[in-house]
Amino acid sequence: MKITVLYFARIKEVVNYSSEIVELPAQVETIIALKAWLAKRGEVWQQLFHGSGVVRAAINHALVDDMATFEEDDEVAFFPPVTGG
Amino acid sequence: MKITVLYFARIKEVVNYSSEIVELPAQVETIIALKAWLAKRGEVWQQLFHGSGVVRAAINHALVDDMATFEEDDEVAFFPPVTGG
Amino acid sequence: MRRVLVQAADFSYADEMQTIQQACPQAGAITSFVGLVRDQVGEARLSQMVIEHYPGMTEKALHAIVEQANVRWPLLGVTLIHRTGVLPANAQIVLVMTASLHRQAAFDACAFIMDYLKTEAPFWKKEIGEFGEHWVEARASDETAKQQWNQPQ
Amino acid sequence: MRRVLVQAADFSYADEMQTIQQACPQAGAITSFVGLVRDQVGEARLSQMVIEHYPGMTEKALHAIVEQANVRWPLLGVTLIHRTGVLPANAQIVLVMTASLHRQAAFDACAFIMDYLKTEAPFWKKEIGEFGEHWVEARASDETAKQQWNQPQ
Repeated sequence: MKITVLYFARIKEVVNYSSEIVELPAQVETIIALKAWLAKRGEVWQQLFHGSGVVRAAINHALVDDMATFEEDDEVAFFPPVTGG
Repeated sequence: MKITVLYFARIKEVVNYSSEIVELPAQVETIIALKAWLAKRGEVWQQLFHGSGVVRAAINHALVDDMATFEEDDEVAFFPPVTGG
Repeated sequence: MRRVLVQAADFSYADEMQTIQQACPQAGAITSFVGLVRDQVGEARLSQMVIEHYPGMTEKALHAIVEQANVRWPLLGVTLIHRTGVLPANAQIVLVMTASLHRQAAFDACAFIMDYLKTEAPFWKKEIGEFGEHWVEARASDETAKQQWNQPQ
Repeated sequence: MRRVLVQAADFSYADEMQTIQQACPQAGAITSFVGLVRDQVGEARLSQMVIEHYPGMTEKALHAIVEQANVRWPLLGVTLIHRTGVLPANAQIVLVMTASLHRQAAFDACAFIMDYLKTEAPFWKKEIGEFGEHWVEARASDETAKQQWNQPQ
């Protein structure tokens, strides 16, 4: 399935992407599976998703946890804990 | 002893005084004794100090309770519970 | 910075905000409270509010409340202005501004100052309107609100 | 009245106060919070703060927080403005104003909105100054502050 992935703040700087469209294998349909799939891209991605830092996720603008599922054409975002206000 | 007595808000309207200088007998040196002494002035004063309404007191600008004592030339004030803000 | 005023004149929210911001360049948080004359009492229209106070004691009480807030919280600045006299409906009555590094101290100190002002500062309000005129009754909930600051946190 | 804005431009405290007062003539209490860029980080001088956000999600998150506050408290009006982009030291970042009949609801709703904004709205701050530049770390105390709203009162 095809989804859009967005990256924000420190994570955007680390991976050097602000957004990309990815074509996923059939079994990758949860946030945790997507993290594992992206982590295989290399050391930087591995560190990001399996290191000690917290990575928050949203699907279509709603905060979700690791077990949340997405669908074709959804917008998934990864970002650090928020620090506004 | 001689003291100044002030009245505020509803109490000022009830007794029709805003301030007065009173000469007190020797044993009248606490708020509760002063209330009893003033209550003897008549029905309105009796109602005010021995009725159901709460009368707060201050000596020289500090909130005090019934047992507080004052001295010559002190300023004693009587008023309803405050309602500012 | 401590700014405590009792005055008949209206205050400018914008001016007071600028004053406290300039006096406290390290502030990360400013909490404010404005108390207003409501335009209705129940269903009846209010035309005026008269605020009486006890000159001399009022200033002392307000300074003492601000002092207590400064002891309890790490405040960079406090502004406290209370108006007196005859005010029309929708007029501003009271302004509290508290500046601190972080928001928790600013919020708590601002609420604390209002709770103490409501129960310890010698102001009395009279409402005048379609219903005639009457002195505002003290609310038991104000005393309760103050008491909560004395409980173990 | 609900006014929720995400914008690069500064906001006028005075204009916002006038807007909410005029929209809520029955209000007896307006609580406000202003978050500011501090001019120091520890001992080092800060020159700029960059605020990044997630357009689209940000607006939804802020509206959802204001909606929750309206469900919890009898609010007459809420204003919530958050700036984004590059801000200098001492600049205003965020404004919350809550109007209600009485002060308790206005105070609680204002603090609630800030606690939820700090943990649920997709903003990220980067500090730039004598120390170089770094992303601000989320504070555990902000999560704790939010959790307290879920405890039985």
